[in-house]
Formats: sequence, C-alpha cells, structure tokens
Amino acid sequence: MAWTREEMAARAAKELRDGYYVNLGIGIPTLVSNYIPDGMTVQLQSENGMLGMGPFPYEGDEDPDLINAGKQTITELPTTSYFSSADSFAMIRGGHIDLSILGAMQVAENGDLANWMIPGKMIKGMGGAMDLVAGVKKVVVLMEHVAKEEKKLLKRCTLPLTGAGVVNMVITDLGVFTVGKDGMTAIEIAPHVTREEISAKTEASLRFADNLVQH
Amino acid sequence: MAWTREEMAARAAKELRDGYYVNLGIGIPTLVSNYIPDGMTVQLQSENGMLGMGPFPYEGDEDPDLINAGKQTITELPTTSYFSSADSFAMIRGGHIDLSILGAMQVAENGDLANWMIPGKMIKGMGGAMDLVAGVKKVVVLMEHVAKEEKKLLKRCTLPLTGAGVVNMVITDLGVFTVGKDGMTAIEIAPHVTREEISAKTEASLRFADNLVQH
Amino acid sequence: MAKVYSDATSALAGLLKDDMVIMAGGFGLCGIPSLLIKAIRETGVKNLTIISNNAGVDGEGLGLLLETRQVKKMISSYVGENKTFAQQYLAGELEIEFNPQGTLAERIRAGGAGIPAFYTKTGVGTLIAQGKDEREFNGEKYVMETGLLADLAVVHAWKGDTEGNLVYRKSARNFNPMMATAGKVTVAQVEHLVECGTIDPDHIITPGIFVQRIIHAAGLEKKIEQRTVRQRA
Amino acid sequence: MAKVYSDATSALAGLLKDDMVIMAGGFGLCGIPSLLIKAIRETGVKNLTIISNNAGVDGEGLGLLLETRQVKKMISSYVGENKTFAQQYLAGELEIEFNPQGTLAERIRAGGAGIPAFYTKTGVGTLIAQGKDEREFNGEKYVMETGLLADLAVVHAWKGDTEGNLVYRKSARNFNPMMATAGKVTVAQVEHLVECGTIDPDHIITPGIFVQRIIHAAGLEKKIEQRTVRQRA
Repeated sequence: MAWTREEMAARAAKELRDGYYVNLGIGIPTLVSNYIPDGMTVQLQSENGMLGMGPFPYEGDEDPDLINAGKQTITELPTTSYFSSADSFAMIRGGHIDLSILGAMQVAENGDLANWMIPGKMIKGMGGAMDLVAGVKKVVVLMEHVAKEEKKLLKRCTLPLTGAGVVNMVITDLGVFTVGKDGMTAIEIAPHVTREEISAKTEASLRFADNLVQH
Repeated sequence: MAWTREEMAARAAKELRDGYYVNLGIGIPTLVSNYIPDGMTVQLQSENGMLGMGPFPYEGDEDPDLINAGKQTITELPTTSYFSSADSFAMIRGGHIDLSILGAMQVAENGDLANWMIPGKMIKGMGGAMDLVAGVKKVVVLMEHVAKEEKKLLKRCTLPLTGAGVVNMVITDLGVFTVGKDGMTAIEIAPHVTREEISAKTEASLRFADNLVQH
Repeated sequence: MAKVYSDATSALAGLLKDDMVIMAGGFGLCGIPSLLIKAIRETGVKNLTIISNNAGVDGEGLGLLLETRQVKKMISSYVGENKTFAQQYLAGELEIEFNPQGTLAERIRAGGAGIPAFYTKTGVGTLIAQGKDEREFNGEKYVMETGLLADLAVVHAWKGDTEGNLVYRKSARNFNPMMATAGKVTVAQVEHLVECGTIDPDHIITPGIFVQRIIHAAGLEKKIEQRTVRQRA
Repeated sequence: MAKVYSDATSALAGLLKDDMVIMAGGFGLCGIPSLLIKAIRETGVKNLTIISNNAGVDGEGLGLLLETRQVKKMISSYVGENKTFAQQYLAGELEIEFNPQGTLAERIRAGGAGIPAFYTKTGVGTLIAQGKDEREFNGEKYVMETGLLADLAVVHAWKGDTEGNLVYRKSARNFNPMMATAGKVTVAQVEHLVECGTIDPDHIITPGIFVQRIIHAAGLEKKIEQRTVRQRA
C-alpha cells in the first residue's frame, strides 16, 4: 500500500532536526510543515526574502506585502526577519540552509535532478530551484515514484537538469532512497510494497540496504 | 605667493556641485567641508559605513558608535544613513560617489597615484584608498607641490601605486592641474607664482593651458 | 537637487527611450512599482529589455507592457502566470533569458557594486552554464556570471524621505534594493513620503545616493496573487 | 537549540583551537567584540590567523592578542595604531596580508554568500594585483579576488534576540554583518539581549541563521580612539 501525500510529508519531516533552517518547495513539500514534531524548533525560509515563515493568515488578515515564494499570503512569527532577494540567495548559495525539500520530475542515480523544463513545452523558468539544489546542505526530493507510467528514478535524467549530483535523498510513495557516491539505495519501503514492485518501477540501479526497513 | 592649506581646500571646494556625494580623505581634504557654498547640498560619505556625515560633536556629545573613517567622533544629519562596510564599498566601487578628494605622496602625468607605502618603512596599509581611486567618478588630489625638496608631480611614480591612471585633477599650493589622456595641464596658478617656478618644481611633462588663470 | 516629483509621469520625463534596458522591482505582484509601470506604458516607449524576476500577470504589473507589445526581451527567473506572455513567446515575438533567481539577484547586486563578474555553483552542469566560463575552486566547479546594469531602475518602497532614503515592508523588499543600486537612474514610488530625519538612519535599506527621483504613491491599491487563508479555530 | 550563553568564556567553549582562522568585527575600536576577544586571550589559543580590518591599539581590542603573541597572521586593510604590532612585524614574528578595505569587505561577503571569487577594479596595476588573475570586461582590466571564510567569527551588535537576530548601531555596524555570514560558527556579543518578536523584522540586519551563540554584554565600556569636538557657539 503506497504512502499518501500526507504520509510522504510525514516521512520527510523525520529528516528535520532541532534548530534546522529549512526551505520547502511548492506542492507536497509544503505539507511537511504540518509534521514538525512538538518541541522541535525549525525555521522555514522563503527564498523571496523571509526567514521564520508562519502559517496562512486568518481570513481578513491577508497582507499583500507578506507572501511566500509560491506567492501565497502567509504570516510572520516572533523569530521572523526580512531581507532582499540578494541576501536571501546569499544565505542559500552560502550553504546556511540545512535542508531543502522539493519536488522533481526526474532523479538520476548520480544525484542529478530535473524539475524545471520539458523541451517543447512552454518554459516557465527555474525560479530559485537551481540555487537551492546547488547551495543547500541537504536536498531531499519528495515525489511520486512513477508519473503517468513514466519512471522517474533513472540511470540518467532525460530532461534538462536543475542540478548535477545534488540530491541526497528521495522520498516517494513507495519508499525512501538515499543517493550517494555509491549510487542509489532503498532504505525504507512503504507498507505492503515489495522489492519487486520497486525494482520494476525504477530504472536507476538500485541497491537494497542491509538494514532495509519494511514499514 | 603659494596657497595656504585653507586656500587649497577652498579651491578644491569649487569642484563640488549641488547634489554631489563626496568622500573626503584625511588631512587637508577634511578641510574642504568648511567651504561648501551656502545653498549647495553635498552629502559626505564616510567609507566605514555612513552617508550624510555631520560635523564634530559638541564636547560631551561624543558617541563611541559614531566615528568617521579617520576614527574621529562625528555627528549625524537628518539625511544620514548607515550601512555595512560591504555596502559602503559597493557604493564606492560601483561608481556612485561623484567625487573623492584625497592626499598623495606622488602623482604621475599618466594619472598614476601613490599614497600608501614607502618601501623600507613600516607599512600601515592602504585602508580604503585603493577602492576610492578605482571606483569614484572623479578623483582630485590635494597635496603640497613639493615635499622635503622631493618633487611629487612626476613622469612616473617611484613609490608603489595606489591606483593606475586614476587621478583627474591635482590641486597643490602652487596651482591646479588636470590629468587626462593628453597628460598634465596647468589650468590655474596661485598668486605671484610663476610658470618658471612651477616648471622647476615639476618633473612631469606639463602643458600650460591656453586659458590659464593666473590668480 | 530636489528629488521629489509630483507623479509618475513627471518623474519619468526625459528618462525613457526606445530599446533601453529597464529593471523593475517586485516578486510576483508584491512590491512592484505599479504606478511607474503604468506611466511607462502611457509613453508608448518600445523595444524594451526588462529585467524583473517575473513578468506580472495579465492586466497587472509588467503584464501591462506585454499587452501593448512594448517589451522586446525579458530577463527573469519565472514567468508562469501570464497568458499574454505565453502567447507572444510561443509566437516568437518575445525573447526571454532565464536566470536562476539567486543568480539574477546577485548579478544585479554585482552590477550596482562595480563587480563585472563572479562565480557561482548555481547552474553548473545545466543548460544555464552553456557558453559560460567554468572554473574550479577547491576542487569544485563554478560558472562565471556577469553583473547587470540598467538605463533605468523603477522600484517600490514602503517609506521614503526627500533625500531618497528608502525602507521596505516585509516581503515587498525582494528585488527592489539591488535594482535601486544598478540603474543609471533610479525612480522610486513610496507609499509614505516623509521629511528627512524621520526614518531612523539605522533602519534605512537604500541610502538616498541610489535614488534620483521619488514619487508619493498615495492610497495605492496592492494586489494579492494567491489569497491563502486558514480557518479560525 | 538555545543560542544564549551566560558569558564570553562559555560561549567560546569547544570552538577554539590552535592555528584556526578567526574573523573579528569592528572598525578601529568601534563595534569590536571586545568581551569575546578578551575571552579568546584567556584561553591561550595560539598561531591564530585573524581577519579584521584593523589590529586594535595597544591594550585594546586585538592589541590584547598581539601582546600575548597569540596571532600568527593578520589579514587587514590598515594597522596604523599599534606599537606592539609594529614591533612584532618588524621583527618578522607576525605575518600580514594587506587587502584594500573594500576588497576585504567584499571577500568576506563573498565567502558567506557562496561566491568563491569575483572581479574588481580595485588594485589593478598595483602590488595588490601581483600573482592574481586579471581579466578584461568591456575593455577595462579587473583583478580576481577570492572569497574568505573563517572557522569562527566574533561580532558585536547593539541588540540581539534569543533567535540570534541582530541589529547594529550607527557606524559600529561596519564589518560585523558580513563576518557573521562567513564564520563556520558565529558568536555575537550584544549590548541589549531581548526576547524574540521585540525587534521589528524589517529592521533586522543579521538574521538569526547566521548566529550560533550569543551573549549579553551588559554595561560594556566602549572606547573612543580619537575624541574630536567642536566648541559650543
């Protein structure tokens, strides 16, 4: 039984540590903020120029000057600071953010990531994704294991890259995979999912960890 | 009759224009601020991180957090802003300061400037001088024409350079000299000083302007 | 040197010409110089190269200049929310140069700071690095990116004084401070125009030296692109 | 993750080792992390490379570490006011690398911003450019300078909150904000330690992400290097 989006987000939240500064991408990654354990302090960075991002405002409290990188209205916290886009990406590029959780179209066994363009389709741009994957200490991809019958964990990405050799971990609906110098390793499998199913749905060379956790 | 230090500063002040942002070096250049014409607005930059530098404080009002680049206590004005050293030199390097007036040991006819070290003597460092001469739109040197019998307006500087081809104008106790692609040109001479005296005290190839002003 | 102008049109007088490069602050519709963009549209100036993180939306922000086909080229990081943009781009009528957002921000800062080029890890091994110099530092590959300058920068701030000192409000700061430093001329619209000495000099983000002209954008209507809320308990 | 420590000694515990690189904020004696420097002296850690615009004066600031010969090398722009420095330097006991002040400031900012190198006009055609890469952009020569990082940065701020957000006062800001970004660990002394939410988030200069440890420097005595005054009329 594959994990739901919520379960995937909950699993990603286990990568958080007390005191971490974290950047969450748009989509499933945004849900991770709902699973920060009680008593753990995590500051969320929004790359348009804010550290210490709060939840959505109550209706009527929306402020046009207070949005996140997804252009959604948000709120501030007692810890919040604001800064320019140059300072924001100096923070990102300089390796000060501990963890980035973001979506992807493809991830290769060498850590290559593709998530910004499909040749032949209208290109919207990479936004801050290339900076985030190049600069953040640990990059976790949160995505469906397979999309529209297309495998997404590949030997080599076929789409134009967002970053080369940048992914540290992939969490899909089927399992959790680390990416390192020795390639891609399955370390956890979702309940009732088999090794055979994962192998069949993965193009990348995949090792199963000795201490693999079958949920 | 050579100009006094005060007269040199007053002459340098004629290079100011309304709305200018100006950086004044230590020594005679500091005196220029006393000669800003009434009704003219000039903002003084202090490269340690301040724009809109005010006069010295009244006794008892000194603030250890408020000093200029010469480490002297100063005051702020209604126009004042503070910023970091990185932002201060971004302002300087980026060509946003209109005019820098500073002292020198030697100036060459090609605009080279030497004012930071004498080989064999204790080197104190260049501070912000190299950035100022490289970045500011117009560089005016204010110095004695001759020091201890040594000529200072030279064909080539013999001391290590602060900047290469950076000086636009030199004001000495004997006259005013422009420096351009066509070399060094005397445009004004102090009262009772002769062309012969200036030539004798100048090693640089010197042209006398057709419209030379004999004060 | 009076910097205060009565309105956007007079503040832009003499500054616009065809084929020029304009930087426009803002992220999405947040912190955009909306009045100045409208005034640029009214002059009909054309063949503009616009440096801005986004391209507005239909009928708002830079979308207004796209509608009238005044834009030749955009230098942006993300242009997703604009149908006019998509149509013109797909028809080959609009050029676009995509920059990673942080690279774009840093290129503008570099331009204003007198730095002609710098190295970054961002984009190494991607299309973005193609045709650009690469160099290793401490065993890692970096790509060289160049500084950006503009003939004109238009920015939005929360408060400004008559000397041109600016402060920004919350995430409306975004690209405005760097762009203010990188325009040969910078024009600012401010929601609150105050006398010099009113803003604490430790709080000023953009010193007045970077701002040549300033207008009071009184009673400005600011748009929200994505209104997201939570329910009261 | 509690960032607040009771004093300078405990805030530095575990962070110091011989031969390390330390950045110290301040310009002259203005905005220097005086308590943290004293605590470094007390540990006796040695062979330090110190990156700081100046070297203090005799008996104050970094002068204290020079007296005890804990410093192997300084990277500075100006070291004029220090007899101990001059003696050790002339005796060949102290290394110095002079950087133009703006280049030093930018190298530190670059280090913290993940930029391994950048180009500047400053120093072209001088001793400073010797042995460095030069390159032309738009027909002008520039020299390549590299980013600087430190094992530890010690900084001084006016106010800080328990999250490590910092604000600075007047010209005491100087090198402190960049250094806070360029230390693997950054320790801040603040004259006023306040609760989170007390400082307006638009006024924060150093976001707390850059500050790992913070101490309250209560009743700090701040020195004036050159007391210049004018007469009351």
